[in-house]
Amino acid sequence: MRCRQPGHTPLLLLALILLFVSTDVCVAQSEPDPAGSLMADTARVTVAPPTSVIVTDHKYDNGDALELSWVPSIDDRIPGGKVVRYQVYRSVNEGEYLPIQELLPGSNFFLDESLHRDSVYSYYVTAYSRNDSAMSVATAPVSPQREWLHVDRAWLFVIALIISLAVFYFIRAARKGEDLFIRKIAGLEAVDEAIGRATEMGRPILYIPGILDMDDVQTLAAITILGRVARTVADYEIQVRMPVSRSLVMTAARETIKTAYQTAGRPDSYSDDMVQYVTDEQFGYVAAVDGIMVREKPATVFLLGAFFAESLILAETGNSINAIQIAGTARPAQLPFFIAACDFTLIGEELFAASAYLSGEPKQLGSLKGQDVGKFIAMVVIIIGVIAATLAQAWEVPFMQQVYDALTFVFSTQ
Amino acid sequence: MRREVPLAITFFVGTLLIISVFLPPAEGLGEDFTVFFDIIAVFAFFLGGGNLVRVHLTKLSRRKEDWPYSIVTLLGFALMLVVGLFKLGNPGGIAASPTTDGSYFQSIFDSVLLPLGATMYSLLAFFVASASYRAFRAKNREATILLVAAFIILLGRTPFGMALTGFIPEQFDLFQVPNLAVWIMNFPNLAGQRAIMIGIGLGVVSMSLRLILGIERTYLGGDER
Amino acid sequence: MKRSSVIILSVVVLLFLASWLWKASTLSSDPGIVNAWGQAFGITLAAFLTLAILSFLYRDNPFYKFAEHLFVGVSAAFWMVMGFWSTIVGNLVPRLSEGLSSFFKVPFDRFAVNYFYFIPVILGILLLLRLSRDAGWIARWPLAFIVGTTAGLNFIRYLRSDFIEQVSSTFVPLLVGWQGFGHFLDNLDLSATGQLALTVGNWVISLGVFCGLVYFFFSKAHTGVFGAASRVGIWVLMITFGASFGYTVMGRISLLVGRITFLFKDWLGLIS
Amino acid sequence: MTWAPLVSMSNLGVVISLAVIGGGLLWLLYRSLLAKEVDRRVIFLFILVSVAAPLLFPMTFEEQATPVVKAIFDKIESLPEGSRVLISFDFDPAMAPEVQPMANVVTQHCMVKGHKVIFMCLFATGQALLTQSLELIVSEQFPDKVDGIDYVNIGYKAGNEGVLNVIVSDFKKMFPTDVNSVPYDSIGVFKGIRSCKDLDMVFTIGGGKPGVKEWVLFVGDPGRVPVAGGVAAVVAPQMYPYYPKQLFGIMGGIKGAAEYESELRKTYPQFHDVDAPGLRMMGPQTLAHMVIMAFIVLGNVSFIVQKRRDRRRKR
Repeated sequence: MRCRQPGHTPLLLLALILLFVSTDVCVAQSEPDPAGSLMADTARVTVAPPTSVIVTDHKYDNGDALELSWVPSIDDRIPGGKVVRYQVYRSVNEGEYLPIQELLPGSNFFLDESLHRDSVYSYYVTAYSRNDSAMSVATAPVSPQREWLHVDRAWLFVIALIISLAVFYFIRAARKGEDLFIRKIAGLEAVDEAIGRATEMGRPILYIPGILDMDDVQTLAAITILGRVARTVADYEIQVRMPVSRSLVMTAARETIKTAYQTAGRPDSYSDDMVQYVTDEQFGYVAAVDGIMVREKPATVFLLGAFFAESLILAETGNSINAIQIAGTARPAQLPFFIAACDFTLIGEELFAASAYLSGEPKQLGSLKGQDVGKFIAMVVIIIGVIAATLAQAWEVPFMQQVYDALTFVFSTQ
Repeated sequence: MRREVPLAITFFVGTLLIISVFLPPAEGLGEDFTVFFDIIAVFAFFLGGGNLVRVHLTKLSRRKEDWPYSIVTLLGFALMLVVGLFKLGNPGGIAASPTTDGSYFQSIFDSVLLPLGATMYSLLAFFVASASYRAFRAKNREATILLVAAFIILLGRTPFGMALTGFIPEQFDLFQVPNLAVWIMNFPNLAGQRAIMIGIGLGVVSMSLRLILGIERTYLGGDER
Repeated sequence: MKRSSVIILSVVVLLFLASWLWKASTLSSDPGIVNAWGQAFGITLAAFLTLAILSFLYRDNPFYKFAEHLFVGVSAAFWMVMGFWSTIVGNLVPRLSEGLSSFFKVPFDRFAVNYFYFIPVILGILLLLRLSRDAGWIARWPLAFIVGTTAGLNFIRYLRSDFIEQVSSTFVPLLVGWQGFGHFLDNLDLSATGQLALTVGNWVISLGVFCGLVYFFFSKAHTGVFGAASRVGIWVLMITFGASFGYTVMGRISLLVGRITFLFKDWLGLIS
Repeated sequence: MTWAPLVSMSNLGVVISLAVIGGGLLWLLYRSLLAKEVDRRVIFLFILVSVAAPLLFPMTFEEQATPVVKAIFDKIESLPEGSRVLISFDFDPAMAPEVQPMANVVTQHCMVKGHKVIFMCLFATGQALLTQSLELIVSEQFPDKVDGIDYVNIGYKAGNEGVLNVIVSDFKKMFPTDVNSVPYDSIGVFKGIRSCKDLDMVFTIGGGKPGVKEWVLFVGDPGRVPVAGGVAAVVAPQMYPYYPKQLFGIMGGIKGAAEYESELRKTYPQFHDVDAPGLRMMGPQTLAHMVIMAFIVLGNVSFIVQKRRDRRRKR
């Protein structure tokens, strides 16, 4: 297990700071009076240059960044230092040195980004006092290197791989006919009933896929669920109303409903008018949907996807017309409002599982069992992590500290 | 062809973007593809805008219910489009941002869109009240927990929270309502949020895999049936 | 139109004009204001639209319908214009064409040219084939591209921020500031920042997350011990929902305070 | 006095509107006891009145300071006259409506106690807000306070937490002059002050970055300076882990400011006539909150009555 060691640079800096703090008192005593400092304005304040300027490649990039570090000028002490700023100069392909970045006193590091792999760069750093400056030795010319693998994301890769493999495994197992138990999800059990109610009442179904575009996963989930809902709806003679707030969602939803009607063997019942674009504007869309709700009084309202503040406006209006409402979102901040105002709410993960659940196909259900493996891993890791954190903090058990460090390292987001 | 090509595209693009996270030379792909998406979305405006105009023109020509309002929509749409695309009245001309102060575009935004959006948003104050009245009832154990948690937090935000429980001495001040509210926000609330988020993370991973592998294809060629 | 509606409509129109006139006369007395008539119209219109939306709370009515339809038309065009200028002109043009860049007066950098950006243009055009009856199926290609992009990008994004990060931040010690049992008993109190409150809090976090996850389990029946844990999970979720609901109320009310302040102050001048 | 949360009731409008709301609620309670549901439009009307009335007839509710806010008040109150307090305006115009009242009320308190205050900001856009507060509070309410002797405005310096990193050990290095270019050494407030370590306390307002957290990490902890913070309401829960060790007090949102203003009015009655934006803005919020809570109670009353009745019918 690789644990991170602090480099020497911070230690060195710490030592320097300690040194300066210890000289604090005498500096304070030798502080000149105001008149003296006025005279000092005209006097030359000489300054020593930064030393040991080192340039190294920035790791795990496409060869477009270099790291520059140095030991601050010995006149850059806190407090009472003479250095007022540093200036980094850079030369590209052995050309002229140009100033590229100004830094505060105490700085000892600079990351230079947006470089080109095929050029060579050299640097020097200049320390400035009020009226003097001193430049460091220039570095030898270097090119940024490109790495092919993001080695520090190895653990992210491993975690992604384990969860993916679990999903694959159960999809395969289900395909082979292994019997899988999936518990009932109340909100999804209610879908058929809700559609049936609309049929009985002869009123339309309103389907709202959230207010974000197709680049949000929740919208994608809403569209996949739409496929299942439309498949059921196609069997009945009921109207689907789907106002949307994004043009791409309109196109995708039409494609989805059309396919569902074709599969159900009723391609003629499909019409593009089922899906209607309103506006991209959040509250403009809400105003229009509220209008549709009170004027057409749908029997069933689906609110599935990404919702923001409008969640409660829509759900309360839907409630006022006595519609059955099935809601679902993965935005934790909006869930309370759906819970309060809707009949059924799909909480977070259930929204993403809904399409698979409704399909009833074994391989789709298999993927849900794969997700459970992820949850199991999370639970085990949390138990170990909590125990390790407790023992490491309360009784300072060294082994537990190592376990804790190792776990936080593996579960770190680089 | 009609089904295989789209499935292959989804598989290729999805896999590429997942792998690119681990390959520094390809790391910029994610950003590029996000911009690609934005560009395609603007092309889609032709479909959306066209649909909006068509729906309201049909309503108008067939004299459907509420047809006069369709004139409002169409006029507002045309006006804003012309004013914005030609940057009419923009003090900075074509090079300036369309929302420069003083441009007609920005003026319409300020006196039409801003009040409309803000007022629509403010309807929440009313709906929050009607939802609380109906939903926070002690119907069963779960609903009671919901009610109690909400009530403590609400009470903690008014002077009465402190007035009612301010007498509690410092050693027990966890039970002063404002402190209890903070404790609930910091611990049980956080726990619930985390459980939901961990579930969401897994749900997205699994759904993405189903889409990339073409198991979920309702939006394309539908089921294999 | 019914007679009563005509009367109501004319009253509203008259009130609107009166407000415009009155506002213009009050504003023009302020030397700092340049275009009093224009500003007075803007404020009156904003006030009218505010009231029109609020009237929806009573019931659907012609004024709400007017405001709604205006909102839809104007805002749809607003976002299309913004999309055109910021995405097409701002992001696409400078990457493809120097001529167009100089036409739109956007800065052009030779090194930023990237012909890969023809991909979205082609996909965008394919998407428009949706309008054709025969070639409509090609529109599925750009859709497939978009679905692949969203799935691929969010796979890692959510794995990191919602799974890995939330798991690792749950490694909390079950004994906070532990210095032995005696010390614990000596300092035992129920103050909000005391050892006990924080310790119990961490127990709640770790057990809460654990039971919450049990609730989300799909492939195991929620019975027995498992069922009990899942019930605790629901309770934790209910506290979360109740607390977040209660916490948000204040922010929602302040939105209404903002609108009413606009009406009383900027429009009617009732309060200073 | 635990009760009597109403302080300014002199106004007839206030009395009438409260009577209307209270009477209406009582009538609804009577109907709920008969198991009648309240129509949503009635609820809407109550919300509208409870927000509009306090705006028309200024209505303030006396706030009881919570311990986190009281700690700040007590600290400033207990410091001897002439103590050095630093107030940092770390917010931009977007955050200002929610957090500026806190900055103002703490400034008022420091001025009335006769502390010497150093004003600064870490947000470039905070400069204008700082000037605005100084004019509103110091110039108008404390005209005898002298710039440079009783307070100083050293303004904005770029560098975010880098600025803090320097001033924790040396003020002059970062702020050689104040905003009016008066050199550091001729500013009376700074006499005997080299760095943040010499300050008696720091109060920082702003939940962004850099903000309260950075002050704690870069100044409070390393310099052992007492730091208190004021943040927007949504950020407040994230600050509690630092209380009370690293942050001796926290003010959250308008409510925090209102509590402080209440406390200030209690100790210094002369502030009763001065505008208290926190209390003023809390008026509609508090009233609407209480109306919502009343409706939750009403909902449960009619629910319980209904349930009883159903049970009796079954028998």
